[in-house]
Amino acid sequence: MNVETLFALCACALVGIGLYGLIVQPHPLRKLVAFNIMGSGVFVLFGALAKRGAAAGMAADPVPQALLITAIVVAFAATAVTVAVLLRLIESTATASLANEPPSGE
Amino acid sequence: MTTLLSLVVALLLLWLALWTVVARDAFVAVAGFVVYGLLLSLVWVRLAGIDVALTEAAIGGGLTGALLLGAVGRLRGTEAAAAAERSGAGTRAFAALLSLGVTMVLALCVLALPEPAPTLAPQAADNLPATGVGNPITGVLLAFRALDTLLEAIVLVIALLAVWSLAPDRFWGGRPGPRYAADPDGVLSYLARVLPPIGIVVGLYLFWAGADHPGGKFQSATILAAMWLLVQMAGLGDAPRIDGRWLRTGIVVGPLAFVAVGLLGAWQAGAFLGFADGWAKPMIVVIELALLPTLVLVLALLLNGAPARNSGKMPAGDGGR
Amino acid sequence: MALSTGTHAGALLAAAVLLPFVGMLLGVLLGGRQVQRVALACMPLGLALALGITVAWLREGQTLVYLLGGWAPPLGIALRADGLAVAMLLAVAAVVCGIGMYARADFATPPDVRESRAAFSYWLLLMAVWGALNLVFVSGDLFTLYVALELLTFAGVPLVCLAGSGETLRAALRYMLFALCGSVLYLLGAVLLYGGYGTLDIPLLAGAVQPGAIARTALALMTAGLLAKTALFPLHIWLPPAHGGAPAAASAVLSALVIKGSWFLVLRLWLDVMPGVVTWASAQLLAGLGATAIVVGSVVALRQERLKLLVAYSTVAQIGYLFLMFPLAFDATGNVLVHGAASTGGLLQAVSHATAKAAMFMAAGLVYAALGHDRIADLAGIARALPVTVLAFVLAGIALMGVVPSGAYLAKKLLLDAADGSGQWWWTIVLQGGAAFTAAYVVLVLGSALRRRSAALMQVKRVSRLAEFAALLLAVGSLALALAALGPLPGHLVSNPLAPKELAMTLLVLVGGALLALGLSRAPLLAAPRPAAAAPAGRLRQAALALGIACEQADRLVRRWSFASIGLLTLAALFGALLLVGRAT
Amino acid sequence: MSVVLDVFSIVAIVAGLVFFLAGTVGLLRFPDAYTRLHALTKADNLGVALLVTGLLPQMDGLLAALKLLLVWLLLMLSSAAVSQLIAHSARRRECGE
Repeated sequence: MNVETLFALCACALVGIGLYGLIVQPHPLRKLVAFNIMGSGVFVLFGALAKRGAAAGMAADPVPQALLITAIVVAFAATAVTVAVLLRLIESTATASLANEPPSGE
Repeated sequence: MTTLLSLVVALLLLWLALWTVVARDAFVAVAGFVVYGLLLSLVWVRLAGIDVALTEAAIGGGLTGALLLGAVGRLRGTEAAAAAERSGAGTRAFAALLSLGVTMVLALCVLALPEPAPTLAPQAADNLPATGVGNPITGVLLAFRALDTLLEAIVLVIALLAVWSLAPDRFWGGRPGPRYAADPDGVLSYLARVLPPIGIVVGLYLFWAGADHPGGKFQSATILAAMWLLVQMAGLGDAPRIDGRWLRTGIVVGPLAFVAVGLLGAWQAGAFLGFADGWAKPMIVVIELALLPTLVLVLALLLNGAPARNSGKMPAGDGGR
Repeated sequence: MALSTGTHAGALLAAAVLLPFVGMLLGVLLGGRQVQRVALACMPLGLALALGITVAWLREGQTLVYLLGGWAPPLGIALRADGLAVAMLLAVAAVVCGIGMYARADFATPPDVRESRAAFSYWLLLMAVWGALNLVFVSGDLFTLYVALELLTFAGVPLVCLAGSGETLRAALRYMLFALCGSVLYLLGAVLLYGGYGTLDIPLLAGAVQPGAIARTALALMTAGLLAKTALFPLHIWLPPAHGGAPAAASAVLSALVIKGSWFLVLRLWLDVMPGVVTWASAQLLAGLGATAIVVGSVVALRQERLKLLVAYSTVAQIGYLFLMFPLAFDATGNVLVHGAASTGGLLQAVSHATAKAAMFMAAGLVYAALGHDRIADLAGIARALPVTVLAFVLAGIALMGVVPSGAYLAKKLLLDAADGSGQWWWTIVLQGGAAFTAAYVVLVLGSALRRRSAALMQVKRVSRLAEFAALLLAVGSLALALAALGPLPGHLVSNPLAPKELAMTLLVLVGGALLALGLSRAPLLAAPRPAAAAPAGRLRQAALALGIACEQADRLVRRWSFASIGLLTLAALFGALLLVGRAT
Repeated sequence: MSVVLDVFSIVAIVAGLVFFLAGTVGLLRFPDAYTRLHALTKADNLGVALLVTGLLPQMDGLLAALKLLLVWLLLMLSSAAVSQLIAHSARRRECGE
């Protein structure tokens, strides 16, 4: 098995792991970490595809790699916004619950 | 040998990801994620993506990790309450099954990918000389798909507006985060004096190298932003007021200059974001130069968070700075 | 470089995308009171641009294309505007202008401060939403579309919690996390498509895609992800609290505009990227979710005590309506999804919904501002106090019902014809039933608003005439969409609204709506139920109440995070399975 | 000559790895924050030093070698600063409890 297939398969597993965390971890921050892992899985998959596309004297297809840089920055922006909302929620309600009905005592 | 090494890296990556997702404690999970980000950079090196590796290490691992670590410190016992909402064993099993299913289907798709792989590398190689840059990724980012890069800068500005909009009304126009007290003899302020000159040189080097070698504005901006944050955390400088005129100018100069260069292209070359013959390289340099302050400011301010204090003065009617 | 940059008027597309973003950047730069001025100045300009694009499109009679930087796909990015995009560009520009008029009063910078958080954020985020939507409509590249979707989310989330209360913050956080989940799935699909076909350009992909493992997986993942962002039942986890709790001017943006972005992308994927991969069964599933959304959303809407929540839940129902077009656009003989009467109907439905829903949220916001509350039971006398507002609400309701010649009427007609033509009679029932449900909550609100009040109505605040006028304008605009029949649509669709058959249908829908309102509303609609009709009606009412409670519980269940996220993956799996096996008609 | 240099590199790098291993074992096995830090900083600094020394002969060109030295310096600086900060915060937490 070559490097790109290996990491492509690894990426598929990362997506699955991230998804699992997004579903079962109750705390929003943990969901956010899981989202980042899932996102990185997608990125690695794209990176492996770029490596597969090595041609014309280039070690990898530069288009996906350029898109990846954009995607990593967008994911960072998403994380920043989510953390800001979460911290504000904690500040104003002292909970971080995502439940429909706010926990008692509010 | 190389495949073996890749295999070890892949397994380690999976193990860390799993550990991070199932860890009991949020702090442990975030710490795991930071290590995971570093390991990921190694994966990018193995996948021949030095530029991506640098971006991943700087932004994916570094800044995201710092952001999450900062958040963990401010959870204030919400973790215990969240633990009570933990889903039952049945839900977890079902979730695991579904996630496994997604992985399986994706793996099947990976194995069904066409041979030879479709690629745009030859086209990029053919058109790269027209852009005058040597690094094909810079060529894609600033010529072929310049729109994406413009949008990316706009995404960051919008994310910053989103973060700022979360401030309590009374702190609007104030400064984000706590004011760190300087400890003149502390190791942090020592570091904040020694490191920034080196960091600025390294950052500018990465910026300059980006045209022809791996590197570029993002990696450079991250290092510069980190230096600024270090100075803030050491208490040697304060976070800026968010209504400062220079700050606002710095935030928008990048995308606005980008649009201006694009319009110049529309006039000279007949296409928005196009370059007339011989103008590509200088125009790309102009865009990158203008984007650098925007990226440094926005990345640092996104880490700083929403305004949370007024530094003494009320924002009302005092005309900003 | 001698560059070909596409069709003649293509540059207008780039201008339409850039204008709101440049306005936003200038707003950040100038700050203070200038923010609002810049935003308001952009609105007529943007509307003019949209009109210019429409004219150019009509004149050229073909899709407008613009190659950015002169680089042709697959290496470069092209902006394209077909009929769908042009219609949406125009509708969004009009709605943004209406919302701008409305929000001038609510989001003015107070006189005693240089710059206020709410005003600064609102106007800039509105510009951001607008630019992102324009980008969604004209971008011809799947990755650029991903960035546009994220832009839309980052601008939409803070609008949800602009008021800053704990409940809206929680809603915003749910929205953000769920939307992120959706966009990663979308990106995953796009990545797979690149791996399979080496391009992200929509026409190039459309020419290359074969129904195989990669295309099916990509379509299933992308569809599920986009449905999460659109908040189609059962993935509406974040919508009701978010839209119900945000300030009215923000709710109008969220409900009328933001969700249209991801809906439009589903349309693009199914109609333009992979029409040949789509199967009959998967289209049925999509519309089936829509039908469920109509029933559950409407029933729960009827059980709300607050006007804004009623409108928010009616949005859940209306989103369902937007997905009914997919099986009707399916050409069973060719096994492809085609542009035709059904897709036109769906588009018209979206445009009418955008205008009417914005008007409805505005009217609800005005009622709230005037009374200091929006309890439906205590609306008596409001029709006399705020006649223009109540008129706007009712007209918007009529526009949504699709009874008289309104935009939605034409849309419904097109969809009904398509249902008849393809023999899918069950969608006829859903289409008519949906109209009756819409009638029900208009009747419910009107019934309360028209009641006479014994004491004088206490108004806590005078509402802005301009805002009332804006709401009315959008509602009338939604009705006036019927004029589309005079232009691009075939004229035979407009039958005489006073013809006996049409009149009977209208009446039927209204009576059905009134009965639904009577049966399902939480509090009895009539103050004193007639004792004569008590016995049989009582049992019916019991059954209706049981249905209402069941729907409420179902809604609460599916809006739990674990359920919703599992639902998201299950839907992706279902779509995948139906794309695989559902090739029988 | 090159064989000698290669052998030198291999020996130095392997020795460096041994120190890393020792540091990691210390991190995992030692009882509290201070001893763990002790193990980590001492062993890892030595490990890095050996790695860099081992890699130096393999660099092509003076500039690359200088870059490597810079990396080493920065690593030393940051690890020293960070370990002191960790010790500080551990101490503050102890006093607080």
